[in-house]
Amino acid sequence: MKYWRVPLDSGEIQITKGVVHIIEERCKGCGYCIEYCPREVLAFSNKFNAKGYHPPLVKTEDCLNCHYCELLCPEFAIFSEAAIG
Amino acid sequence: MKYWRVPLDSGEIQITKGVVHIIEERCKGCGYCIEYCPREVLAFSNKFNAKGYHPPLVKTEDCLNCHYCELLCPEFAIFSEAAIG
Amino acid sequence: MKNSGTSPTPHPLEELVRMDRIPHIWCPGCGTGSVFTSSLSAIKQSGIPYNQFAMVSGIGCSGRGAGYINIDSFHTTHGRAIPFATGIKMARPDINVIVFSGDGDLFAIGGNHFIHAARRNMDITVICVNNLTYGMTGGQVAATTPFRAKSATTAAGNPDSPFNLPLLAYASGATYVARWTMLHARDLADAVQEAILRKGFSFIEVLSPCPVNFGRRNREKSLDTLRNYHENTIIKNGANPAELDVDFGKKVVLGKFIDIDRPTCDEMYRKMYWPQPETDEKRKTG
Amino acid sequence: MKNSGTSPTPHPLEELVRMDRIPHIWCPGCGTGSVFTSSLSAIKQSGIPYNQFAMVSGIGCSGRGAGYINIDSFHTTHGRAIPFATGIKMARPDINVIVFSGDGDLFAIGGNHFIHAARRNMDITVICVNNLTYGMTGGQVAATTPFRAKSATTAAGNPDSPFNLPLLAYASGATYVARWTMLHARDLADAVQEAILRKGFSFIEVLSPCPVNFGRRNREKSLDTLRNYHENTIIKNGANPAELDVDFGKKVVLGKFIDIDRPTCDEMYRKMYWPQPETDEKRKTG
Amino acid sequence: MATETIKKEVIVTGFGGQGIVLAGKILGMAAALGDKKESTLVQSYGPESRGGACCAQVIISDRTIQYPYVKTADVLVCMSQSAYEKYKDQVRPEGFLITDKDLVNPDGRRDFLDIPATRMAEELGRKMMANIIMLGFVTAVTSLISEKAARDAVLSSVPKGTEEMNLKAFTKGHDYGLSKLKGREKKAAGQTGAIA
Amino acid sequence: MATETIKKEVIVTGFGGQGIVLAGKILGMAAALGDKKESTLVQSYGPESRGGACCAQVIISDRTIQYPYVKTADVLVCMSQSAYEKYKDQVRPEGFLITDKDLVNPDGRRDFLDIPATRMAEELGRKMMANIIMLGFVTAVTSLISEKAARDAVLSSVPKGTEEMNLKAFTKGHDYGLSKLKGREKKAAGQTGAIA
Amino acid sequence: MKSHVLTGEHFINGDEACAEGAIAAGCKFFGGYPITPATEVAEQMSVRLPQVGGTYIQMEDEIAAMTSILGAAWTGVKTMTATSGPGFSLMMETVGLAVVTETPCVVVNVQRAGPSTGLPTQGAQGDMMQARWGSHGDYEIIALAPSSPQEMFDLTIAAFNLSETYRTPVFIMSDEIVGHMSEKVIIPDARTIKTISRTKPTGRKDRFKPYQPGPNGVAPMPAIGDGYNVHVTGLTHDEKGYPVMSVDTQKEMMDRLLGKIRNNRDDIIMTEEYLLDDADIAVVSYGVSARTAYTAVEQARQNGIRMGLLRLITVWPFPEDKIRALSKRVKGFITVEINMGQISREVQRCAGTVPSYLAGHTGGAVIPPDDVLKIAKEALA
Amino acid sequence: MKSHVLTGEHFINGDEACAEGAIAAGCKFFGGYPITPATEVAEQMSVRLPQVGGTYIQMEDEIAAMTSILGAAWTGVKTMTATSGPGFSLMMETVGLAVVTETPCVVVNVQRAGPSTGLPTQGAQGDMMQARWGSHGDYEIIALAPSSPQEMFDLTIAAFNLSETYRTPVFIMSDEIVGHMSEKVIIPDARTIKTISRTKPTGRKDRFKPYQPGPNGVAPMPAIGDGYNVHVTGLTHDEKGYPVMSVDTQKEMMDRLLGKIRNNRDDIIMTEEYLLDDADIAVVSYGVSARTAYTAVEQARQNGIRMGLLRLITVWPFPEDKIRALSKRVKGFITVEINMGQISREVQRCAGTVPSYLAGHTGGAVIPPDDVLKIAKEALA
Ligand SMILES: Cc1ncc(C[n+]2csc(CCOP(=O)(O)OP(=O)(O)O)c2C)c(N)n1
Ligand SMILES: Cc1ncc(C[n+]2csc(CCOP(=O)(O)OP(=O)(O)O)c2C)c(N)n1
Ligand code: SF4
Ligand code: SF4
Ligand code: SF4
Ligand code: SF4
Ligand code: SF4
Ligand code: SF4
Ligand SMILES: [Mg+2]
Ligand SMILES: [Mg+2]
Repeated sequence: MKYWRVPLDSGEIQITKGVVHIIEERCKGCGYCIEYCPREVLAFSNKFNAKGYHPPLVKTEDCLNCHYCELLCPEFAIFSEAAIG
Repeated sequence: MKYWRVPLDSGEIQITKGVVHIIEERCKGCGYCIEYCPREVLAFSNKFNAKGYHPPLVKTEDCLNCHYCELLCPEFAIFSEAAIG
Repeated sequence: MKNSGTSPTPHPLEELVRMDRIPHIWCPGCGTGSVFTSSLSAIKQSGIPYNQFAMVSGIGCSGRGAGYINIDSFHTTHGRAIPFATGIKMARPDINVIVFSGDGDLFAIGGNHFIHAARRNMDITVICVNNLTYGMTGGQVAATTPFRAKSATTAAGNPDSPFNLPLLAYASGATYVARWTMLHARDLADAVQEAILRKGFSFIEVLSPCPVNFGRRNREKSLDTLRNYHENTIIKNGANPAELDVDFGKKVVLGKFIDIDRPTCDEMYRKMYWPQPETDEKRKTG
Repeated sequence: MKNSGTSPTPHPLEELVRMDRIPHIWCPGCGTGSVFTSSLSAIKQSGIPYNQFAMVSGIGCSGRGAGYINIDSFHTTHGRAIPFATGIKMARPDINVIVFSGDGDLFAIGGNHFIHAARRNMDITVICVNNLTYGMTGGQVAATTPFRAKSATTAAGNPDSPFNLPLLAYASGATYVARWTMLHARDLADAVQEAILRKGFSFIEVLSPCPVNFGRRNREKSLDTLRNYHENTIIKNGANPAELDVDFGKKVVLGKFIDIDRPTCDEMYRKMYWPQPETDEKRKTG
Repeated sequence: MATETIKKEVIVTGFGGQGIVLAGKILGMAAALGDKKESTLVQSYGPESRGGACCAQVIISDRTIQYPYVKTADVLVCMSQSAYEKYKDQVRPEGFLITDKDLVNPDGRRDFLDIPATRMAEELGRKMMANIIMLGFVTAVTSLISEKAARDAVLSSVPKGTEEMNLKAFTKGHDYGLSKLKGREKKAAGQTGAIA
Repeated sequence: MATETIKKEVIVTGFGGQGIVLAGKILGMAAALGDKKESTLVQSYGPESRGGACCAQVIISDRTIQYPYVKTADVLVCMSQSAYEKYKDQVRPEGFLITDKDLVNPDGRRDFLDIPATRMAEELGRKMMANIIMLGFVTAVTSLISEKAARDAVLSSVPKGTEEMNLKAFTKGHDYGLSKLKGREKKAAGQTGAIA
Repeated sequence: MKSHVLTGEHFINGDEACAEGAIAAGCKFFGGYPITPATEVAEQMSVRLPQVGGTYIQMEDEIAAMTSILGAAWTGVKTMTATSGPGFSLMMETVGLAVVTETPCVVVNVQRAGPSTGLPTQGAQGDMMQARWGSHGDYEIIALAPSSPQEMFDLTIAAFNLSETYRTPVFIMSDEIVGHMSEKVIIPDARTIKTISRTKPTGRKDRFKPYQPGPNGVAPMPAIGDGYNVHVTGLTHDEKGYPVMSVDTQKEMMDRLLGKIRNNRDDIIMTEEYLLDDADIAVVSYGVSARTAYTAVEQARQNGIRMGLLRLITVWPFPEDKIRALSKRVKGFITVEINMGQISREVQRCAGTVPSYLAGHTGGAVIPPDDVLKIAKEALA
Repeated sequence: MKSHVLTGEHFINGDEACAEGAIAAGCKFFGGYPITPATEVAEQMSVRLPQVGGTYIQMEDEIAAMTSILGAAWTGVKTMTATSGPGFSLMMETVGLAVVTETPCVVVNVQRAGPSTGLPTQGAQGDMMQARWGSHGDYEIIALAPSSPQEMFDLTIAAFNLSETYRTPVFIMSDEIVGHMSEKVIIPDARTIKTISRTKPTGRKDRFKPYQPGPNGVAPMPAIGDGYNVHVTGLTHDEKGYPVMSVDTQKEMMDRLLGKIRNNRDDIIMTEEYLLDDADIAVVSYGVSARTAYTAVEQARQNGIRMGLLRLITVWPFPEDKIRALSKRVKGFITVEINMGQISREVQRCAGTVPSYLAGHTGGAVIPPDDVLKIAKEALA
């Protein structure tokens, strides 16, 4: 179920290696990026940001730079880039 | 073409003999009753009513009391009744 | 001697007409009077006591309808006949509420109320006199004016396309949708009667000539318009609502298109909000 | 060490966002921000210079959209985004006008403007954040609230049925009609881009959670809603608009339903009313 | 009449649909643009597009006209019986009453001039040009406006394509007026033809 | 304090979504209905449903309250840092500042009483009951309202079905307050426990 | 039948109290459209009306909401809607219809700071002149201004009673502060609440004229279904209700419409006075601002300034005579209101040469009592 | 490029003259909705606009018409709509948006007798106070009242110029009589017609603030597409145009909005005086009624009564100072207007203890000069 987006996008999105950036202070902790990352790259962190939410942390290096979290995040708090190298 | 309504109504409306009444002062001379009477019972008269229109006159005794003129007339100026006898 | 041209008995609909207001304001050849007559005839035929009706109109030539019927009748503001009718219906579900108004009133300024009442399946009967224009203000372009037709504000022709009203009604949730012309006087009367007697939001579009402010600009005398109604229409009950554009170039489709059952707004409200039987009692005394 | 959680480069959409207004007012878990992000992404991808866009919103949580995009943007009155957009489009046909607003704004108070703009095939893109309620005022029943759903003004459930928005859009004359959920972020972005790049009235309904004022009353956390979007939807491009009721009991149909060609309002107006070539010149200086 | 300012007040009245306001407009226009006088036209009408009462009031003066309504007219033109009934007392004793012969039946309490304008228009096949015929007549029998001014005003007021027909109608009315005047002159030599 | 009328002014403030207004409402209700005093509650909030600044102002008095706003409070309750920053100067020198221990970091320029209300609520599994815990605390450490009045007001203000849980939350806060007071009393014997 | 009036003491906000007042007054129909800060009136009515056999319907916009209550009113029931500035603006055309068709109904405006969308969650009193002049054409209107939740309850009942007595829409001009302020509200025993219902006609149905006034200038009003076959129109109409497009009929109709309010001013106008007898400065205020004014008067008296308060409970029709009478003995008027000068203009109009000051501001908060004091000091300096 | 101004002498009615004035002023967009007696403005614009490269669009209602002209105005063009009472009422919410967003546009109200549907084909001046107060919240508005078709032309140009100068909606408060009255209208050579267009910003785009006022209190206004990335909202906003929900921002914004009108009264207010210098009675009038007033003054003078006329060309902002000054030397004011007392109340407000009379009625026809004379005689008796 977690992977439901993959088949849809896999045709269009080149499987690359990515790095995901989190702008923690913007996060409101909805968990959407965590829940719907096709690679389960993300998890809630324990820390609180100033607004009192737990921003996600990057738990694996599997990010494929699909930008899905970037599009889904309601807060402009996360985005991915191609990994250099 | 004048008879176009007959087939539609003939199933429902019993063919009876009717007498058509014209309330001349109400008429605005649109000619609808004249044009669409299935039996061509009506015609424009020469006289003017007070509003300056020519109300219809009854030119034949073929009225079949179909009430169509009664429904069509925008002025409540014409209606039919069953002929007595 | 021919049958007499003068009338010994009153016109059979006089009991339903405020005779002290006749002659009405409608022009010679205006179809509104015909639509009105068919509607009165349906009310009469329905057999329902007249004090169980209310007629509501907006503003426009057709909107004057409420001013001539001799029942409780309301000539409201431009476009607002339907919310007024909604207030009546929801406060007194036993009253048969008929909205009689024009295309401009119901679908230009009043379009939103129409689609919402249809969505709720408000149990009212809406009769729209569609003369393809704003008659009363002198024939400006309306939401029903045919593409390229002339009007007082589209001297070079209407650049926009009109609504397909039955489709709009259907898409909004209307449970009874029909279209006739004023020439189809008996079908129209039957449709109005059927609409009155059934439950739910019923919409009847009636094509009707405005010789003075539409016909004149489009080189159509009223009898020409009626000929169109006769020759260039076709009756197709149950026709696909998507195929009901008014285009006399092709045939204009008439008939009853939609007639479905769905709980009405007042029914559902009572069911969900008045669980106690006592409230029905209360309402009556309220 | 894992990839850094802090950001060395700015978020790629920042150029399109009034960053000095962030954080926005949307609640945690509100889908509006997601719809907004997908829309911005489409604008960026379209390749059209940003000063050839205008965004117009009405009033509501979603209506705040215009306040966050860093292009010419207009936060108007409740329900009136479309006529405002119409004014822009007809006066400056070269501007890409995007309406970003809520279901209450566009279809309750604003319903009439919607159907008329669709009828005219006004060349604008309408993105409706449909959260099934009036979020901003605290979750009252809307014209999109499912039958029997709870709201702040229907404690015992909604007695009315909601609109089928794609059907309504189609019936009104829209030439592009699609539905996605905010979870279908990429399809949504693609649809918005397609709508921007094509001519004509384009309507995109986007289902989106309002966990605070709709979800809470209907025992649905935002992740529950997203699960629904995932599990209980089905993509059927070209589906019959009549079969698009939003009912998560059955599957909710997503996709592009309508994509047809018809001259737009501004095209037809210029064609019929500006026969002289010089007028085009004049307009530019005007 | 010898006031400091020359001021003529006209009421044209009939049914909606008869072109009453247009007749008034042409009158006022002729005075203002052709004869270079001051003139005002005000109108009153009901909600009906056809058949309701309709009235145009024209004032022609050689100085600025402030109050634009006519209390008692110098010339009253009636194109329907009901209009006649309503306005018949709003004409000065020394003023003139002009009627459509077939549509108005004056009570005979005062002198009047009539023309079967509607019938003449029907004969022309243009019932709606009765107003222009009437205008020609009024131009001929009164000194309200000059003929040239009237013709120019007709030309610039009627729909494109109908100019010729309208001028013809005007001429018909005008001729009728001239011959009527002649008849009158014969009857009452010494009275000037121009009546207002 | 020895004015003729006893009047207590309270500000409760935090984020939208924390139940600030409900806390204020229970306070006011307890005073008015339970303790039979006069009380007013006014609120201020922004357009955001969640996360915006939110403030409830309660006045409790033994005579009619006209002007319902609080200039300087006898008791200031802060449930967010930003609220604290905004209102910290609106409390009387002799008044009391009460904070949520985890959410507010006072600048130390004055004495204050704190309770980890949000954390305690999370422990209860009901984060949104932090306000009720805070209310219990406030009831215990101040003389604003009686405990019975407070409990009754909680009961009639919270959604059906959640009464018990809310009372439990109240008790938690109240107990915490009592023990806190005890601790204080020990520290500064001679000061009365009821602080406002 | 058990009473549905919630007799007892409540700690509720003004909006809720307003809804309870409506229920107590016998309101049976509410056409709503949500808007901050009036939404709670609708929400409360949506819960309460079904309990009393009434109907809540949420319409598609404020125009529809306002229109629906007129339709419902003609079925014989008491009806109401509630809104704030933007919605109030939208209702104005229909308000005119209500006035002209003499349809009783109650419209609540819980004012927020405008113009336009303004400050939706913050209070003001900026729609006071709009209440009087917002619809096109001449008319008289009744508007009440509650100063507390208790008055939201009491004056809602009064509004219904006035509305039924005079067959006219009545406005309750509240504000966000009173609407959202909670205080103790005492709801009396249902039997002690005085409610008035419109007079129904009694004579022959065929001769009945729905606009033929009774002794107080108001015509009895039949309900749909009673068999009177009324015709009701927004056009100028005669006593029969028939449209007559004439200046004379217009005058008759307007004289009746204006007269029924103007000639009953004494019955309609409610004011409250506080320490006015010896006052040098008369403070005029209403709604939440009257609470500021009251406080200012107390403070002024403590400062030795002879200030008194005229609180307008009825704002429209404006109590001109009271101001005229006061202008004979005070040295100055200060109107306290959360706007840039609305009712203060009316005070000025009636004050002759006595100076009239405004203690106001652009909205979003109450006027502090100090502002009033400062003006008073300047005025007397 | 050939001018599209119809230079020359015309015999046209007020509505048509208004449309020609709009064309001469450079109007390029008209959002319309038909209503008697304003329809001819729309009809004429529908013909004329395409000839000048402009756009006529008939919207689905007046709210849409009014809103569309705001959208169009932000593209940099001059825009207009025209309506009468019922439509004017419907436009009121959007008028507030125009005021607050400082969007220039011209709104014509050809008044008919209200309230409600009233007498649609008969004139009145019953919407004068509505023009000032019809939208919720505080604001200032500019309203001009033409007395003749020539002024319908001239003042329409003036309205556009004021609207562009002050970035504010301007009302032309005409009436059915002037709208439907035909008279000679002289349209001058296009080059001699003074037209003003809004100031465009010039500085750095990234630092631009769309509500930062220039020297006359008005901010330059960019057009959509100019690259300024403006944000425009009906919420209370700062100079950047960003919503800020605070009392202080509200005050700043409102002070700017009210100030730009109040501080430029001398530029905005146009009046005309006739025989006022030695007058015992000052007649105050505007629009068609000023023609009555003028006639009455002449008749009064013939009767030995020293009466003079103050004609308000600008009705709003109201020329308070003129009335105050006059009140020092006249024995009475008579306001002539086709309503039951609207501008007369303003006169009364500024007249101190000088009596202020109304020569008015309920609408449907002009006021006869005799009425004014009668009042004057009584006043001086
Ligand atoms: C709010 C408002 N706007 C405009 C008008 C003017 N008006 C009166 S009738 C009408 C159009 C009526 O058109 P329709 O409903 O089609 O009726 P018809 O006259 O064609 O029968 C309009 C625009 C009005 N009375 N009120
Ligand atoms: C004329 C008017 N009526 C009512 C309101 C109050 N209001 C503000 S937002 C809103 C509903 C918004 O609903 P929707 O468009 O669905 O947006 P959401 O908040 O759900 O995103 C309402 C009714 C208003 N601002 N103006
Ligand atoms: S871009 Fe985001 S969603 Fe995609 S794999 Fe990387 S972290 Fe997951
Ligand atoms: S989607 Fe955005 S806001 Fe939500 S948890 Fe992820 S980073 Fe935070
Ligand atoms: S009833 Fe009328 S239509 Fe029918 S046959 Fe007789 S005259 Fe003709
Ligand atoms: S249909 Fe009626 S109005 Fe028309 S001609 Fe016949 S009788 Fe006269
Ligand atoms: S104008 Fe047209 S719609 Fe109106 S009455 Fe005349 S013909 Fe009928
Ligand atoms: S109230 Fe609902 S729609 Fe509004 S921001 Fe919050 S979650 Fe989103
Ligand atoms: Mg029509
Ligand atoms: Mg929504």
